[in-house]
Amino acid sequence: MSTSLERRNSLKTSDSKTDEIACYERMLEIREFERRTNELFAAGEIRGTTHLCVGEEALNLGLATVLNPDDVIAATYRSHGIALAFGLSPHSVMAEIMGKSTGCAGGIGGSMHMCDSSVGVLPTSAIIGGGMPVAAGAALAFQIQKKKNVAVAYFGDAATNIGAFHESMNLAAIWKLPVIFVINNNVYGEYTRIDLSTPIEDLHIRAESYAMPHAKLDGMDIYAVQSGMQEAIDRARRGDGPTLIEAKTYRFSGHSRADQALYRPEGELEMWQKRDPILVTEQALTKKGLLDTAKIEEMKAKAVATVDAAIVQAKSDPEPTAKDMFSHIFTSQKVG
Amino acid sequence: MSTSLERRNSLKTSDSKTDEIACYERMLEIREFERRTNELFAAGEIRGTTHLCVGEEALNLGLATVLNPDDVIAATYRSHGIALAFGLSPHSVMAEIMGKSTGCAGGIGGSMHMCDSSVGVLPTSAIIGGGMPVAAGAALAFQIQKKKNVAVAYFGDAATNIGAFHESMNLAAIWKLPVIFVINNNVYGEYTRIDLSTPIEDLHIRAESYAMPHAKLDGMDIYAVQSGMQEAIDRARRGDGPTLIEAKTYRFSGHSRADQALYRPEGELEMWQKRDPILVTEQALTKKGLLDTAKIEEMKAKAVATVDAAIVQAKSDPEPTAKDMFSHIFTSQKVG
Amino acid sequence: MRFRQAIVAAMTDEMTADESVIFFGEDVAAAEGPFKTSEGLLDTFGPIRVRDTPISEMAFTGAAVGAAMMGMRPVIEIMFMEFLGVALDALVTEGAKMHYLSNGEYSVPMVVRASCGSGLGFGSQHSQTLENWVAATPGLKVVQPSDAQSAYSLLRASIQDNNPVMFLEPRILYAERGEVDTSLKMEIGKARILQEGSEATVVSLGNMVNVAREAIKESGLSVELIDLATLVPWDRQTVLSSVKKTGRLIVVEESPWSGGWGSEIVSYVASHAFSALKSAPFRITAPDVPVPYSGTLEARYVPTAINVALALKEAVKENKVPQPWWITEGVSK
Amino acid sequence: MRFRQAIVAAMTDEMTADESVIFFGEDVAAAEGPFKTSEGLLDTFGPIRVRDTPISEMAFTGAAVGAAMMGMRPVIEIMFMEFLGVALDALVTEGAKMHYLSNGEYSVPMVVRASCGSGLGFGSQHSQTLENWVAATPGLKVVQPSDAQSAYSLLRASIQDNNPVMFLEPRILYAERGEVDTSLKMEIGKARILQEGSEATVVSLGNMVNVAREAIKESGLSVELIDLATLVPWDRQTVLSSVKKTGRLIVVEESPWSGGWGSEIVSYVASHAFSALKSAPFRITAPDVPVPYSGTLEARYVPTAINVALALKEAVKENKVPQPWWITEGVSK
Ligand SMILES: Cc1ncc(C[n+]2csc(CCOP(=O)(O)OP(=O)(O)O)c2C)c(N)n1
Ligand SMILES: Cc1ncc(C[n+]2csc(CCOP(=O)(O)OP(=O)(O)O)c2C)c(N)n1
Ligand SMILES: [Mg+2]
Ligand SMILES: [Mg+2]
Repeated sequence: MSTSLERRNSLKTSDSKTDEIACYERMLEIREFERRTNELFAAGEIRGTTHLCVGEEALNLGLATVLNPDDVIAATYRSHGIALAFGLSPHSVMAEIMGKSTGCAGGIGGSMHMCDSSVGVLPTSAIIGGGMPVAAGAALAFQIQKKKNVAVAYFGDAATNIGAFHESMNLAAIWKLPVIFVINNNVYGEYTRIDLSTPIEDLHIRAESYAMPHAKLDGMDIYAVQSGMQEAIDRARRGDGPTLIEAKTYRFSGHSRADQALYRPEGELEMWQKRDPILVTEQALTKKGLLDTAKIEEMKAKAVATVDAAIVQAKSDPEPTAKDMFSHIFTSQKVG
Repeated sequence: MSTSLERRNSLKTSDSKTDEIACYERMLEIREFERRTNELFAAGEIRGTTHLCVGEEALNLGLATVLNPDDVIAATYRSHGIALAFGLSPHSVMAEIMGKSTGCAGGIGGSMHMCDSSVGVLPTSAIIGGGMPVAAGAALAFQIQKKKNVAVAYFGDAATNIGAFHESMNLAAIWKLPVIFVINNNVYGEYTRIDLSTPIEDLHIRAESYAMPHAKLDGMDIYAVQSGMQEAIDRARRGDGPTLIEAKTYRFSGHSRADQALYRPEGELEMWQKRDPILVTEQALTKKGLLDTAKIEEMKAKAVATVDAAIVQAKSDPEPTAKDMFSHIFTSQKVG
Repeated sequence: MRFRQAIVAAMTDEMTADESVIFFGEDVAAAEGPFKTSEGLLDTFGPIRVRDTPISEMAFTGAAVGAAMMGMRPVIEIMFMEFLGVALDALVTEGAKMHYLSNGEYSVPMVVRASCGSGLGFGSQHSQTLENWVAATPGLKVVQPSDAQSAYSLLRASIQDNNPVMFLEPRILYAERGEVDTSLKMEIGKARILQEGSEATVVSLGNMVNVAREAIKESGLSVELIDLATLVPWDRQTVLSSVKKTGRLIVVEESPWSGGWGSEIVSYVASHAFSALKSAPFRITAPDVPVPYSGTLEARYVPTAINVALALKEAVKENKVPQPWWITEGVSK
Repeated sequence: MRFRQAIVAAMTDEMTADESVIFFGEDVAAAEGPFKTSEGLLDTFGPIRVRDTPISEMAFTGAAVGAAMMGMRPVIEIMFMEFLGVALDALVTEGAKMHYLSNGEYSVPMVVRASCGSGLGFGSQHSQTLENWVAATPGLKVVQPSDAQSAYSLLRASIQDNNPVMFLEPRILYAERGEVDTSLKMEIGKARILQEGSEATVVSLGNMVNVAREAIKESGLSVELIDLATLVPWDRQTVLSSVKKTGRLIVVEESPWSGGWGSEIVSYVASHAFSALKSAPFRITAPDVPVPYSGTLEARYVPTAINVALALKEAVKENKVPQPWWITEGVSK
C-alpha cells in the first residue's frame, strides 16, 4: 500500500511523460470512483449525501500537479476528486464515505469532509465560503514563517456570491498573501444556472475589486490548468500576492444525491461532453504517441479493479466505536 | 413646532431659490448641532459614543432633497446629519442622544440609532453592513408593491469590505431592485486610512462585479450630489435597477468620541477644509446673489439659537421610565 | 400528508390568504426546495412572490427584514440551520431589534424557516439544531414543530405573527406522515400536552417529542408528555402546572449536554416548582461532540427511545438522575 | 494595573515567549486598539505579527483558523461581541470543528478576544454579552475574566491552549484597576472561589462577579462566591461541592432571563445536588429586552448590588425565590 504522499509524488517524477500518463490514469480512477459512488448511493449503501466531480478531473489533477505536497488546499464538499488527485487512496476516501474507521477522517466526516494533512488537504468545508478565509489564513502563516508554500481556496461558481469570498479576496490582496482563489465554474450552483444568480459572465473579473491579478482557464484541459495555475503560483511564491483563477468546467452529474439535473437546457450536457476532460487528455496523449487503444483499455480496467478493491475493502472495514466520537473534541497538543 | 415631514418638505418647495437657501441653512444647523454635540460629549453630558458628520453636510442635504419623504434610507451610526437633513428636529435628535423619552427613538436608541418612519429614516444600524441588505429588502417591497419609491443604503468607505456589501450588491443587481448604494467615502474607517485596508482607490468600480452602473461624485458639493444622485434615482424609479454611488467627502472630526485623529497626514485636513461643503455652498449662493455676509451671519446666529433651544429643551425633558424599556419587544400589530 | 407537504400547505394557504406573503431562498422556486418544501409555490404564485436567491444568506435574510418593514410578510428558507452562521447579524442584531429601535414605528413580520437536526448522515456542519444561536434574543420568537399538524398550524401562526419568527424544521421529519386538520389553529407560545400522565412530566421539542413518546410507551409508566413547540416565549405555565401535578421533570433534547435549550426549562422549574419536585429534574441530551457522520455513531448521538425509557424508569422508580450513556459506558467524562 | 493593561501585559508576555503568537483585528496595530488593549504591541512586535485588518470579521476570523492550523497561535480581536454575528461560521462551524473533522490531524490554537456587556451607553447593538452564541459548541472553550488578575492569567492560559478559545472581556472593566501577579497561573476550566461562605453559593461570571461581591457584603450573609471564569467547560465539581456545603444556589448574570447561560448551572445543580438543596436554586438576570441606551434604563438593565442583596436575603432567610424587579414592579410579565 502506498501512502498518500507516495501516490501524490507518483504524479510528479523525473519523467514528464510518465507523469502525463499517471495523471490520465488518476483521472480515470476518479471517474470510476464517482461512478461507483453514485451506484452505491443509489443502492442505499451510502447515506447522507454525495457531490460528484465527474467532468472536473482535469482541474483536480491540474491542481494536484502544480501544487507541492506541502502546499495546502481548502476545498469544499465536492471533493472526492480533489482528495484522490492529491494522493488519498480510493480506499481511504471510500471508507470515509462509508463511515468506516479506516476513512481519511475516521468515518466521522463523511463524503463532504475529506482531510489528509500529509498532502495538504485541509478538512473540506460543507459551508459555502467556509474554506476561503481558512486558505487565506494558511497563506498568512506561510508568509510569516517565510515559507515559500502557497494555499489554494477551491470553490464553486455560485460561491462567489457569498460574503466570505469578498472579504477573503480583499484581505488576501491587502496583505499580499500567497493564496490562489480557484473558482471551479461548473456552470451550476445546486439546481440554479450561474447566470440566474449572478449578473456577470466572467466571474474572475471580480478580482478587479481588489486590484488582484486574475485569469480564466479551460478546466477541461489539464495542460491549460497547469500552465494557467503555474503563473499564479509563481507569483505567490515570489511574494507578489494572490490571484483569482476561474476554471471553466461543467458538472456532468446532478448537484448531489438523486438530482437528475432536469433543469439543464437541452443539448448543454452533450455539448460539454465533447470536451470531457478525460476525452481531451486521451486525445492529447494519443496524439503524442503516449497512449493507444489497448493501453487505454488496460488502464480503464485497472481503474475499475482498483476502485472495486477499495470498495470491497471499505465494506469489510470496521465501524468507528462510540469512543471515537469523543476522541478529537479538545486536544492537549498542537498538531498539524 | 413643525413635524419632521414639514421640515423635510421645507427643503423642496415650488421655489428652487428658497430651497437652495433652506439647504444651506440646514447645513449650518447640522454643523452647529455637531459642534454642540461634541462639546456636550466632552463635558460628560452625553454618554456612550457619538460619530459626527462634520464635512458631510452637503451629502446629507443632497440625499434629503433628491429623495422623496416616502423613499427610505438605511444609514449608519454616523447619522445625526442624515436625521436632521431628512427632517428630524434638532430637539428629537438631541433628546435621543441624551436618552430622553422625547427622542426620536424614545431615548432607547441613542446617538447611533436614529429613526423616523414619517420621513423614511429606517433605524440606523451600528453594525457595519447591517443596513445594506435591509435597504435592498425595502426596495424589494417597493418593486413587488409596484411603487415608484426607492431605497438608499448609506454607508462608509470602509464598509465596502464587509461581506454584506458584496451580497447585497449582487442581490440587488440580479433582482434589479430600486435601491441606490451610496458610499460616503470620508477617507477613514475609524483610525485607518482607506488605502491601508482597501487595495483600490475608486471604490465605486466594485459595481463592475455585479454589472451595476456606478459613478463617483463630489460629496462636498450639494449640486454635484443632487445631479449625480438624480440619474441613479431615475434609473431605479424606471425599474432599471440599482446603482452604486461613491461620494467623496472628508471626515473633519475624529471617528468618534475623543478621537483626535492624530493619524492624519499633515496638511490633509487643511486641504479638505478648503472644500468645506458649507464654504462651497456659501460661495455658490453668494455668487448667485442669493446670500450676502449679513444674511450668512444672521443664519449662523439662527442655527446657534435653534440648536441651543433644542438642547435646553432636551435637557429638561423627562427620562424614559422602566416600563418604556419593555414597550416594543413584541408587537401585536403590523406597523410601519 | 407528509411533514414537508404540511409546510407546503401552510405556505400555500397563507400566500393565498394574504398577498403580502412572499417567499425566497436558495432553490426554493424553480427547483421547489432542496427538501421539496415548496412544491408548486412558484407555479401557483409566480416569480414575483416566489424567488430563488443567490447563495447570499446575509443579503437575503437582511432583505427579508427590510421587506417586512415596508409592509410585506417575507418567509425565507435557510436550507440548513448552520447557514445562519453567515447571517446571524441580519436576524438577531437587525431584524429582532428593529421594532425596539424604531420605538415601535416599524414592525418586522417575517419568518425564517430552517431545517435542523441530525439523523440523515449530513455530517458535523449540516446536522445541528442550534437553538442556542437564537434563543436569547428578545424580540425574536422561536418555534419548532414536531409533526405534520404542528408544522402546518404553527407555520401559519408564524406567518401571521407580526414579529420575526425563527421556524425550525427537524429535517428528519420531512418525509414523515401525519394527519393534518387545516382548520386547527395553534398559538405561538402554547405548549401541547400530547398525553397526560401522573408520574413524571417529559418536556421535549421537535423530533425528540417522537422519541420521548415511544420511550414513554416502552417504559409502561404514566408520564405526561409536553411538546414545547415554542421555545421563545415558552409556555412556562403549562410546564409548571404539569410538574406540580407529577412531581418530576425530564427534558429530552437533541442539543448538546452543555449549552442546550433544556437547561432553561429545568432551571426555571427548579426555581419555581421546587417544593413540588419529588426527585431531581434532569435532561437527556446529545453528548458534547460535533455530530458524527458514521451511521452507527449518529444513531447514538441523539437520545434513543430505549435510553430515554430506561432513564424514565430510573427516575420514577428509584428517584434517581441517570448518568448519560457516555459516562456509564466510560467513553467520556 | 488596569484590566485593559492586564490584557496588554498578557499579550506582551505571550508574544515574547512564543514567536508563533500573532495578533490582528480592526485598529489594533497603529491605533493600539479601540479600547487601548494593544498599547505598544505594534511597536514591540512589529507589523508582521501585529496587524490591522479591513472591516471583514468573517475573513479575519477564518484566517485565524487557517493560520492556527499551519502552526501559528493567532489572537484576534472582535471589537464588540455582536460583530461575531457576521462571522460566527468561521469560529463555530469551521474553527471549532477542524480538529474533529481532521480526525485529530490539525489543531486550532487560536483565541478570539471580544469585548462584551453593557453599562457604557453603547446601545442595543453594542452591549450584549451573547455567551449563548458560542456556549453550545463542542470544540470551543469560552472564558470570561472578572478582574485584572484573571484577565492576565486566563488570557495567557487561553493563548497557550491548543484549542480555539472565545475570550470575553467585559468592556466595563477595561478601566478598572486591580493587583496583578504575573507569576500567577490560572487554569481554563477552573472556577475561583472568591470568598467562602456557608449560607448560600453565588455563581457568577464577568462583571457580575463584582456586583455579586458587593451584594454579598451588603447582605451581611455568609455567602460563598464563585467566579466561574470558564463557561465551557465549566467547573461542575467546584460548584457542586459548594452547593452541597451551603445548600443554596443563586446565579447572577448579565444575560437575558430567557436563554442566558445561568440556566446551565442551575439546571445541572438541580439535577446533581438536588437533595443538598435547602431551597430552590434561581437566577438573577437582565430582563428580556434589548439593552436600552438611556443611562437610567441601562442602569436597571443588569442586576444591581442592591437587588442582588435583597434577593440573597429573601433566599437565605425565607427560603424564597424572589421575583425579578420587572414583575414585582409590574412593568412586565
Ligand atoms: C452558506 C451556505 N449556503 C448554502 C449552502 C447549500 N449549498 C451547498 S452546495 C450549494 C451550491 C454551490 O454551488 P457552487 O458554489 O457552484 O459549487 P458546486 O456545488 O457547483 O461545486 C449550495 C447552495 C451551503 N452549503 N452553505
Ligand atoms: C461588523 C462591524 N465591524 C466593526 C465595527 C466597528 N466600527 C464601527 S464604525 C467603523 C468604521 C467604519 O468606517 P466607514 O465604513 O468608513 O464609515 P465612517 O465611520 O467613516 O462613516 C468600525 C470598524 C462595526 N460597527 N461593525
Ligand atoms: Mg457550481
Ligand atoms: Mg469612512
